[in-house]
Amino acid sequence: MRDILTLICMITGSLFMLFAAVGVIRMPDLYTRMHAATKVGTVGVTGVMAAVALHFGDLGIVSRAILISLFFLITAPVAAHMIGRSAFFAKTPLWKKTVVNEWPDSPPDDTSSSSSASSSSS
Amino acid sequence: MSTLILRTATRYLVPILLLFSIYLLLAGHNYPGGGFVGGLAASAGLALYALAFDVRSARAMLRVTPTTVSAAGLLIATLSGLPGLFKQLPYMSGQWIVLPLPGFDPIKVGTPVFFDIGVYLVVLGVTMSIIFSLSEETK
Amino acid sequence: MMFALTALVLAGFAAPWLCRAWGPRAAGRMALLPAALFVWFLAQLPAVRAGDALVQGFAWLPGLGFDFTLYLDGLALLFALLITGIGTFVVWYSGAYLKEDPASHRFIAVLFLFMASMLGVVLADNVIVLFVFWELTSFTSYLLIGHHHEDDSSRKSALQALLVTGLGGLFLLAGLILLGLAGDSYDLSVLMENKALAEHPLFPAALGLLLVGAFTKSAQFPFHFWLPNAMAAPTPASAYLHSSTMVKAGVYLLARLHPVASESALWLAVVPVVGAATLGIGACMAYGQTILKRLLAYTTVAALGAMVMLLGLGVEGAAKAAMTFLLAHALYKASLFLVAGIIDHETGEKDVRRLGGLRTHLPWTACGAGLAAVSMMGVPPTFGFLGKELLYAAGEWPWVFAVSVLAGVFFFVVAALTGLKPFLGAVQPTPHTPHHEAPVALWAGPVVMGALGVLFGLVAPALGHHLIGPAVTSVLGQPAEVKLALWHGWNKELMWSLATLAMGGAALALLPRIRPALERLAAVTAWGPDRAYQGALALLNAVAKGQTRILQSGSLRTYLEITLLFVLATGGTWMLRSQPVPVAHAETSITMSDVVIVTLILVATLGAVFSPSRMAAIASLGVVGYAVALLFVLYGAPDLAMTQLVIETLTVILFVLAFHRLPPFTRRSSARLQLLDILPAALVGIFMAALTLAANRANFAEPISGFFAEHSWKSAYGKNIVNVILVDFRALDTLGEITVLAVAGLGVIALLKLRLVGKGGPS
Amino acid sequence: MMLTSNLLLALIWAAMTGAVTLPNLVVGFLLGYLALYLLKPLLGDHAYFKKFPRAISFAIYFLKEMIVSSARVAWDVITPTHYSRPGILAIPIDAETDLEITLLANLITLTPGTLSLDLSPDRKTLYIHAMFAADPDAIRHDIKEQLEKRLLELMR
Amino acid sequence: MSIIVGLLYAAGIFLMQRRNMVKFLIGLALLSHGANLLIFTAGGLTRGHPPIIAEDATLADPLQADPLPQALILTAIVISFAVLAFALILFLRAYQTTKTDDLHDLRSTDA
Amino acid sequence: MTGFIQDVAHVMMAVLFLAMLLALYRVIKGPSLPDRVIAIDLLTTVAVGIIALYSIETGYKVFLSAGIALALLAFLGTVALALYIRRGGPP
Amino acid sequence: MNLLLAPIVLPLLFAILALFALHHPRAQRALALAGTGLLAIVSVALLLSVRAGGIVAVQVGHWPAPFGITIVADLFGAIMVVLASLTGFAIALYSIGVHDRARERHGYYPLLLVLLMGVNGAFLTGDLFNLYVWFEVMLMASFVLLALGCEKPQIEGAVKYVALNFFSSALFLAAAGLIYGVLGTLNMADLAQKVAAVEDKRLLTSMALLLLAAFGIKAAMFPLFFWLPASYHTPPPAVSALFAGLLTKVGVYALIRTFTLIFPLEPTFTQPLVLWLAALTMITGVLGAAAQMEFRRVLSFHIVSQIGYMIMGLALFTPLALAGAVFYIMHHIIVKTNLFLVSGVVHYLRGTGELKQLGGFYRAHPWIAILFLIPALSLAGLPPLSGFFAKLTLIVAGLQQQAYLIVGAALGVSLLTLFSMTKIWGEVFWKAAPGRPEPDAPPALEPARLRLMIAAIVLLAAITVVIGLAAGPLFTLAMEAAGQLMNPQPYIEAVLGGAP
Ligand code: NA
Ligand code: NA
Repeated sequence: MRDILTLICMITGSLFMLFAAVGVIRMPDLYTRMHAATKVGTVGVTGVMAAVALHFGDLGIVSRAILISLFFLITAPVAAHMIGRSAFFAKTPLWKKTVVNEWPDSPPDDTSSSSSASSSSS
Repeated sequence: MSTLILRTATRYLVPILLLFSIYLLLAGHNYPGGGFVGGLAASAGLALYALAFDVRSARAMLRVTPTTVSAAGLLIATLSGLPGLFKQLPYMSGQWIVLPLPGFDPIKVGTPVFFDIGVYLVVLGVTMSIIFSLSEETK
Repeated sequence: MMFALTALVLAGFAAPWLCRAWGPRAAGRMALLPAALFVWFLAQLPAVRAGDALVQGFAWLPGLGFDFTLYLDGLALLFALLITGIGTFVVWYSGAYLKEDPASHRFIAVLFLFMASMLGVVLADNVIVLFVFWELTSFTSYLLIGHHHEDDSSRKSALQALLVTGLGGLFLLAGLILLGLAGDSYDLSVLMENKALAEHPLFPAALGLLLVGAFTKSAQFPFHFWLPNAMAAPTPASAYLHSSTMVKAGVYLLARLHPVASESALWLAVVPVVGAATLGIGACMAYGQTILKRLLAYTTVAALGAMVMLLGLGVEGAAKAAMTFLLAHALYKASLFLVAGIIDHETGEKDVRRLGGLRTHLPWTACGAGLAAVSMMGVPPTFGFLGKELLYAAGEWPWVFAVSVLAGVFFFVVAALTGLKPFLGAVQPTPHTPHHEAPVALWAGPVVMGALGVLFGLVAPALGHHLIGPAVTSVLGQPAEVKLALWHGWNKELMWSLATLAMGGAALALLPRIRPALERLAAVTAWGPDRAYQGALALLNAVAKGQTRILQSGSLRTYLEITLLFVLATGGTWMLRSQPVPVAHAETSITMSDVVIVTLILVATLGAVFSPSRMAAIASLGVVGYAVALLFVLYGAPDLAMTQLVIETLTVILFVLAFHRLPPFTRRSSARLQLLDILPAALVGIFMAALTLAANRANFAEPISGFFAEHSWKSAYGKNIVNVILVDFRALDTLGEITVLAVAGLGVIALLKLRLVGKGGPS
Repeated sequence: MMLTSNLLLALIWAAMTGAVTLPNLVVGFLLGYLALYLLKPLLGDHAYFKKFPRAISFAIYFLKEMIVSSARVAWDVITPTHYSRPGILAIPIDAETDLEITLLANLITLTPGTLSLDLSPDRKTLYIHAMFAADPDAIRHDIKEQLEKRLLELMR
Repeated sequence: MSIIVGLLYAAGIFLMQRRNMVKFLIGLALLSHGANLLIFTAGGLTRGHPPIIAEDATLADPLQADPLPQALILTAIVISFAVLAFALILFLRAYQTTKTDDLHDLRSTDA
Repeated sequence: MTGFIQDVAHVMMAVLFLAMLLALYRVIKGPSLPDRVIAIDLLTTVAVGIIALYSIETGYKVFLSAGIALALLAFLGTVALALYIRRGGPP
Repeated sequence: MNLLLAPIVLPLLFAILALFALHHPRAQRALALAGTGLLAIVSVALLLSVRAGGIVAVQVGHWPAPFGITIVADLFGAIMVVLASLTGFAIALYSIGVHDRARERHGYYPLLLVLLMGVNGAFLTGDLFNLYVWFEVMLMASFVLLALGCEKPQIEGAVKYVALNFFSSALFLAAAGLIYGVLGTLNMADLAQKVAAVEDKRLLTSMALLLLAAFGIKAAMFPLFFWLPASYHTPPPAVSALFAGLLTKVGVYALIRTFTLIFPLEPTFTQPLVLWLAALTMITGVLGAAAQMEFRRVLSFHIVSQIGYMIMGLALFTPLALAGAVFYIMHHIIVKTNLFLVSGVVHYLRGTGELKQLGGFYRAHPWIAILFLIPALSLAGLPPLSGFFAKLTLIVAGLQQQAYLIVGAALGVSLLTLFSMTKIWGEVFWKAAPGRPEPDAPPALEPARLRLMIAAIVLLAAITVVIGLAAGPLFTLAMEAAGQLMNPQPYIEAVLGGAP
C-alpha cells in the first residue's frame, strides 16, 4: 500500500514538474509561464517529497520532506510575486490575448515600507 | 525594492534558515553539512534579510560587525588547535570529552567541533561583509 | 698586509668625520697613513728580494675553495710601493685642491677606499680576492670620476668607465674561475708554478677571457676610449687612477700571468699586437689634443700600450723593460697630472696652447713639471731615459722597435707640451692669473716625484737590484737579476735614444702645422670604439624598449595567451611526443543522467560564453554551477553538492548586486579574433581533458584514503568522512582556507570603503 | 501557546516511550491534544480547540484546490491549444495584518488560475494575474468569499 | 566527464581572453568549475556511495567514493569563491576608477 | 517492490532531466530577464526533485540535505534577481 | 617540536588580535611589531635547532604521515622562514614610520601578518595541497594589500596581478588533483617515494610541467612574468617591498622543492628546459629594466631578472648550484626589499618615482645615498657585498657543468644590472635636483617617522653587509641546505618516520 502510494506520488510529482517545464516553454507570455512554473512545479516537488517521506518513513526524512515542501509552499508564491511585480515594472509585454488589465499604469510606490527603507533605495 | 509580502515571508523564513544552518553545523560531523555549509546557510538567511529589509537592520540583527564575527571565528578555530599541546601532542590534535547524558547516547564534544564552529563564524562573517558592503555601496 | 688593507678601508670610512674634525688639515694628516704604509712596504724589500714572499690569509669560502690569501712578492711590492707612495702625495694634494669643494671629504674617503682596493688587487693571491678588489677599483673609480656628479658629462664618463671596466671584470671573473678549474687551485702563487697549466684544454679560453679583462682595465685598444673621457674626474683622481695605479691593474694582471701564459700562442699572437696598436692609436690621438689633461690621458693610453706590448713579447728583456718603464711612467705621469691640476687650479686655463710663462708665478710647480718632463722625454740621466733605453733594447722585432721609437718621439713631444710649454716663454693671459705659488701640498708631489724620476736614473743599479729585479723575477716566474745602468756604452739603443730626442724636437716644432691633420684624424676615430659604445647603449635601449613593448604590452589577453602557449608548449607537446592520448571514455558506464547533465553543462556553458546579455550569461553560469552540484550528488558527494549550491547562489547574487554598477556587454573583439582565441582555449581544454582522462585511468599507487575510512569514526568520532578530513585530518588546510576567506572579506570591505585619491604611490 | 504545550507533550510522550519516531510523535501529539482538551475547563476556553479542526479542514481544502489548479494549468500546457484568456485583476481585500495579506497572496498564487502580482500601496488591493479571466467578477467573488473568508476565520 | 573538464577549461579560457571584465570573471568561475571537476574525476569516480559511515556502522562502506578529493574540492570551492568575490569587487572598482570595463584599456601600469 | 520503486525512480529522474533541459532552453532563450529567472527557479525546483529521487534510488538519505539547501537558496537567488530587475534591469 | 608551527600560528594569532583592534592604530602597530619581532626570534631559533638537530617534522593533528598534514623544516625551509620573518619585521617597522592611517584602519597590519603566515606555511609544509592552500593565503593577502587604497594604478595593477595569479592557482590546483589521482597521496615525501617507484614517468612529467607553469607564474619566470612589472610598482612602497622580497621567492621555493624532491629534474627534457627558461628570464628581465625610467619599475623588472639566477641554480642541478640558488635567495630577499624601501623614502620625500623628476639626493641626503648603494651594488653583484657571492657560486657551478651559455648570460646580465643601478644612482642621487619644485609635492616627512623608516632600511642594509662579510659561514649553511635538497632521503625519513 505504502509502496503504491509512493509510486503514485513519485510519478505524478515528476510528471507535474515535467509539465511545468513544458509550460515554461510553451506558454505565450511571462505571466502565464509563471503560472506553470510556480504552481505546477510546487505541486510536483511536493509530490516527490511525499514519495520520499513515504518511502523512507523515518522521522528525520519525513520532517525534512515536510520542511522542504513547506518551504516551497511559502517561497514559490513569494518568488512569483517578486518576479511578476518586477516584470511589470520592467514592462515585460503581456500576451496579446490578455483580456483585461486592471493594474494602474503608473507603478505604485512602495510607500508601505515607510518604516524600513528598502535596500535598493539607497 | 522590497515588498510587504517579501518582508513578511522573510520574517518567517529567516529563523528557519538560521536553525537549519545550526543543524548543518552540528550534524556536520556525521551527516552532510559542517561549518562551511552551515555558515553559508546562515549567511543566506541574513542575505535574504538584507534584501527584504535593508542592510542596516541586517547589521543590527548581527549586532557586531561582520569583521568581528570572522575574526572571532578565526580565533576560535586557531585556539581549538592548542589544547593538544598540553598533552605534548602536536598542534591540532583532536581532544574529546565524552559527556554522558542519562537516557541518551553520550555526547562527544571535541576540539574539532570548536574548529567547525570557527569555520562557521568565519564563513558567516565574511559573506556578510561582502554582501553588506556591496549593498551599501552607493551607485 | 691585512692590516694595511684594513687601515685604508677604515680610514676611508672615517674620512668624512676626520675631515670635519680636522678641517683643512685633515688630508695632510691622513696622508701620513699611506706614507707609513709605504715605509712598511719598503721595509719588506730585503725579505722579498731574498725570495721570501710574504703570505697571509684566512679561510673564506671553504666550500668553494676560496681563501682570503694575500701574497707579497717582487711584483706586488713594486706596485704596493707605487700605490702607497703616490697615494701619499695624492691625498695630501687633494686636501688642498678640493679646499673649496663641500664634498671634498667624500672624495678623500673614496680615494682611500680606492687605494685599499688597488692595494688589494696587487696583494691578492686568491683569484677571487683579486677579482673582488679589481671590481672595487672599478667602482671607486666610478665614484671618483663622477665626483662632479651634477655635471652631465661627468656622469656619462663615469658610467662609461664603469661599464667598460665592468664588462672586462666579467670576462676576468670567468677567466679566473676557468683558470682555477684548469689548474685545480684558486691561488695565483700555486697556479703560476704549474707550468703544465698552459697545456690544459681550458687554458686558452681562460686566457682569452683574462686578456679581455686586462685590456679593458688598462685601456687597450679597442677599449681605450673610456680613459680620456674619464678626465672628468678631479685632477688628483686622474693623476692617481689614470696614470699610476688603476689603469696599471691590467698590466699588473698580464705581468702576473706572464710566467705561465707568455708561452702560449694566444698570448704571443694577441698581446703584443694589441699593445702596439694601443700605443700607436694613443699616440696619434694625443697629437690632436690641446686640453692638458686629455693630452696626458692619451699618452697614458700609449704608455700602457707600450707596457702591454713589452709584456706580450714574452722575453726576459722585455719584462725588464716593462717593469722599469712602468716605474718611470708612474712617477712622471703622476707628477704631470698633478701639475696639470695646479695649472688648472691657478689659472683656470686648460688649453695648452694658451698657456705659457708660468714659471715666475709657480716656481716650485715649474720645477716639478720640468723634472717630470725631462724624465718623460727620456733625457739622460733621468729614469725615463733608462726606461726608454730598455724599451728600445727589448725590441727584437723590427716593427716593435719602430713602434717604440715612434713612441719615444711622441713622449718627447707630449712631455714638452705638458711639462715645459706652460712654464716657459711669455706669460699668456689666462682666466685668472696666479699671484703666488700654489700651496706646498700641491707642488710637493710633483717636485718629489719628478726629483725621484731623475734620482732613480742616478741610482739605477741599486734600484734594479732591489726593486725591479724582484719584480721581474715574479714576472718571469724564475729568478732574474736586473742590472740597470745609465751607461752601457755607445750602443744602438743610446743612438736611437738620442735620435729620438732630436726627432722629438723636430716634431714639436712641426706640431702646430700637423695638428689640423691630426684633428681630422681624431674626427675619423670618432667612428671608432667610442661610437661603438654609444651605439651599443642605443641598441640596448632600443632592444629593451622593443622587447618590453612586445612582451609587456599591457594586454591581459596577450599575457594570458602567452601563458597558455607556455603550458601547451611544455606540457602539451611533451604529452603529444611521449604518449598517445587515450581516446576511449572508460571512466564508468555512462548513464542517461550523465548524458543529460553533460548536455546541461554544455548548453549552459555555451550560453555563458556566447550570450550577448550579461544576465543570461550569469544565469547560465548559475546553471553550470547547479549542474556541477548535481554531478556531485550523482557521484556520491553530498557535502560538495551543498557547498557548491550555496556558493553558486551567493556568486550569482554577488554578480547581480555588482551589475547595476557595470555597463552592459559591448562587443569588442572581432569575429576573427574570437575565432583565433578559440584555438588556444580549445587546445588547453583538450590537454586538460586528456590529462584528466589519463589520471582517471592510471593509478600508480593505492590512495591513502583507506586510512580515513578506517579511522574516521574510530579515532576522530565522525561519520561524515569528508567533514572529518576538513576539521581534523587536514584541519590545517581548512585553517588556511578560512584565513583566505577572512582576508577576502577584509579586502572587499577595504575595496568598497577605502578610496584614496592620488596619482599612485604613497599619498 | 497551546500549540507549544501540545508539541511539548508530544515530545514528552516520545521521551517516555523512549522512541523518538514519527508515528510515536503523532501519537503523542494526539494524546496530548486529548489531554489538553480534557483540561479545557481548567485552562479556560481557548480558541485553539476551535481552530485546530478548522485548520485541518482548511489544509485539506487548500491542498485539493492547489492540485486541481495545477492540473488545469498542466492540461493547458500539454494540450496544443491555449484555452486561457489571461488578465490582470484588482482584488479588494479585507486582510489587514502583514501575515494575513501575505498568506492570502500566497494562497491566491497557489490556487486555480491566479497569481498574486502586487499589493497596492494602501494595502487595500491585490493585483493578480488570472489565467482564465473571461469573467473577472466571478474570480473576485471566489477569492473573497472562499479563500479570504476561510483564511480570516482561521486567523482571527 | 573529462570532456566536461576540457569544455569548462576551454570556455573559461576563452572568456578570460575577452576584453570585458564581466566575461573575464565568468571565465574565472568556469575555470574553477573545471578545476574542481578535474580533481573529482582524476581521483576516480564512484557512483552513488557517499563517504559517510552508515548510522549503525563504524567502518565505511568499501565501495564508497574517495573522500579526500571531495575534501580538497571543498576547500578549493571556498577559496575560489573568495577570490572570485574579491575579483568581482576589484573589477567593479576598476570600472569605477577607470571608467571602462575594457580590460584592453587597463595598460597604464605596464611598461 | 523496493527494487521496482528504485527502477521507477530512475525512470522518473530521466523525466526530470528532460524537464531540466526544457527549462534550460528558456534560460538561454529568454527573451526577457524575468523569463530567465522563472526558468532558473523551476530548474532548481526540478533539481530538488532529482535529488529526492536519487536518494530513493540509491537508498542514501544524506542527499536530501543537499535538496534542502537547494530549496532554501533557490529562493534567495530568485529574490535577488527579481530585485535586480526592479532596480533597472538590463539597461 | 612545537616551534615548527609557530611561524604559521604566531602571525595568525597576532593578525586576529590586530583585527579585533582594527580601530586602534596604536595597538595595531604594537601588535604588528611584536608579532613580527617574535616571529623573527622564533624563526631564528627554528633555524638553529634544525642546524643542530637535523630535519624536524611535525604531524599536525597527530595523524601519521602521509595521512595527515606534515609540517617539516629542513635547512632550506628554515632559512626561508628566517628571511621572511626578518623581512616582515623590517616592513612592519617601516610601515609604522609611514603612518598611513587610512590603510591601517582597513586591516593593513593583519594583512601583513597573514601574508607572512602564508609565506611561512608555504616554506614549511610537507604536503602538496597544503602548499596550495598557503599559496592562496599568501596570494589573497597580497591581492588585498595590493589593492588597498584603490588608487587608480593600484587597481589597474591589481587586475592583472589577480587575473594571472588566479590562473596560476588553477593550474596548481589541477596539477595537485591530477597527481593525487594517479599517485593517491599528497604528502611530498610520500610522493617522492611513489614517483621514484614509477618506471614510466611520462604522464607524471606532464603533470610536473603543469606545476612548472603554475610555480613559474608565481616566480615570475619567463615567459610568465607579466603580472609582476604591471603591478609591483603600484601599491605603497612598503607593500611593494614586501612583495618584491617574498612573493616570487615562494614560487622559486616551490620550484626548487618540487623539482628536487618530487620530480627531480631529468637531463633529457626538464633540466634543459628549465635552464633555457632561466637564461631567458634573466635576459628579458634585465632588458625590461633597461627600458624603464621609474624607480620602482626598474626594480620590478630586476626581480624578474634575478629570479633567472635562482632558477639557474636549480637548473644546473648540482649541490654547488643549488647552494648558489639558496645563497642567491637569501641575499636577494633582503636586498630587494631594501631597495624598494629606499625607493619608498625617495617617493615620500619627493612625491614621485620618475627618475627624470628626481635628483639631488646625494647632496641632500647622503645617508640615504649610502643606504641605496649597499643594496644596489649588492644586487649588481659588486664584491664583496652579498650578491657577489651568490653570483660567484652560480658561475662557478655553471662553469663546472660547462654550461657556458648560461654563465655568459649570467655575467652579461649582471653588467646590465649594474647599468640599471647606476642609472638610478645617476638620476636620483647624482643628478642635480630639477629646478622647479613639484607643484603638489607632499610635505616633508616628520623626522620621527623618517627615522623609523630609515631604521628598517639600516637593519636590512646591515644584514646585507653581514651576509657579505660572513659569506663563508653562510655559504657553508647554503651548502648544507643544498646537500639536503640534492639528497632527499633524510627529508623523506624525517617526514615518514623512517619508513622504507
Ligand atoms: Na583511477
Ligand atoms: Na586515478
